[in-house]
Amino acid sequence: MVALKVRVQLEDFNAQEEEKRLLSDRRDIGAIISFIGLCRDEEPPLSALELEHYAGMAETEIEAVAKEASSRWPIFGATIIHRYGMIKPGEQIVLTLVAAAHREAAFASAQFIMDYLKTKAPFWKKRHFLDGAASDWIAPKIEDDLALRRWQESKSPGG
Amino acid sequence: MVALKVRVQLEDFNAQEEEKRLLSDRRDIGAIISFIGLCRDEEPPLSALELEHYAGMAETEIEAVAKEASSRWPIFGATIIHRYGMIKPGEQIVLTLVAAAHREAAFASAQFIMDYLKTKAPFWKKRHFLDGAASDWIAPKIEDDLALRRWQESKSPGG
Amino acid sequence: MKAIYFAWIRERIGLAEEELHLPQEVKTVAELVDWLVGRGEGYALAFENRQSIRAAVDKRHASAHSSIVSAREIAFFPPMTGG
Amino acid sequence: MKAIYFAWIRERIGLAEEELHLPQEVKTVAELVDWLVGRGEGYALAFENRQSIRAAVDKRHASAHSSIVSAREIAFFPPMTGG
Repeated sequence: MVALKVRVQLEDFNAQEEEKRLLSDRRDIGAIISFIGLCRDEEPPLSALELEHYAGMAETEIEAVAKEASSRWPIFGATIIHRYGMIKPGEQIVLTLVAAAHREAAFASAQFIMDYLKTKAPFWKKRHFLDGAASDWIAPKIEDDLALRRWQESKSPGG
Repeated sequence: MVALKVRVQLEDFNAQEEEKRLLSDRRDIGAIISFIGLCRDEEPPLSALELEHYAGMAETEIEAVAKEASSRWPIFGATIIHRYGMIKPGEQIVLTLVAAAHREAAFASAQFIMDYLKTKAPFWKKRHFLDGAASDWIAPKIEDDLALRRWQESKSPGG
Repeated sequence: MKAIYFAWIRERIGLAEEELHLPQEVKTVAELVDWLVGRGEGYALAFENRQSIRAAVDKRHASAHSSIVSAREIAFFPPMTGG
Repeated sequence: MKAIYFAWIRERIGLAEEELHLPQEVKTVAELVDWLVGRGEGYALAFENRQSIRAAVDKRHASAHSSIVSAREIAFFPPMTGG
């Protein structure tokens, strides 16, 4: 059974605790990947990144992505936590943990999950600046769409 | 400046502490990847995995891999720790941490480092079994060679 | 039917959500957008570039042609930037 | 010149390392293997399948044709299985 855990929350998360929970006492796990997305400071300096989300749909979409990953690669479990609200530079935004027997499946599925999150999960980021300049909504990057396309072209594991 | 840190050691490591050190107080990091390779139990059950290594050469080879990764992708830093000695099922063997502005570089370089480690770093694994059966040396997997070839064919970032 | 707006669409319309009473001929997401645009300047501004509008019907991604006939909740939002 | 052996090569030879005094005509890794094989059964067994032997000269990966003329340390080992 694949243990998929998804949380959308205001509070910060502790990656190490989540990792311990995901590992529990299993001894068949050979590879564990953790991806943490952080609020990166920019020029001009940010006071915070505001993350708006569509409650209800956000969880469902992330769960669907996790399920799809677990159907494409042999993984034991995944934990995905996405925050919303005001997040300061240096703070954590998103966590994706994947545990598998082998590193190939762990890497591919973690990357797949992040690529899909970026473009499918209903979250929007607004930048607030320290100097009081008008805050603005971040536009999606073309690279994110390209990253997604890669997975659609190659449906087989390892692609 | 790219902060590359390599350690080859008998003792266990603490991924979270290493991650804190790598992040230090930087606020330009948007993505941090952690890969942990664990001693996976098998059938028949293992008492331990024995990791032999070539002291001196192991560090140099891993440093060269880290340097190559940092020349291919825009990363801020990487920490690689590889253990040797007797390692029990469930215990940690190797840690690869990469910090970057964006997730693409973090994922690609972490995966590159692991693929190269597997086939270039002078470590050898011997399985010791609980039931007292003769211990044996693990042979390299064909997939590891294939994984390596992928990086040799595509020299450009993101390939 | 409930309509929910997110990010700069919410800001331009000036509402986070509202209850809509639609005429029977409004049957798809695209027709709903046309109808909303007729309601005022904020709506017109919010939907001025339809290429950059995404919609969800009952919390599932939808396209311009998706039916809204039996929908309870329609959401409009810009392309997502999570992760 | 120091020779170092690892993993099952070390076990078959029965030595972790040794000091070698080579005749002048032994100038490459491949020639060194030929010379070692002549030293006894353990060596012959260790090197019986040359395809699966890797070598390092002064701690750098080397090929069968690599020169060992000015080397201080040669290592022989099976394909690596780290990570």
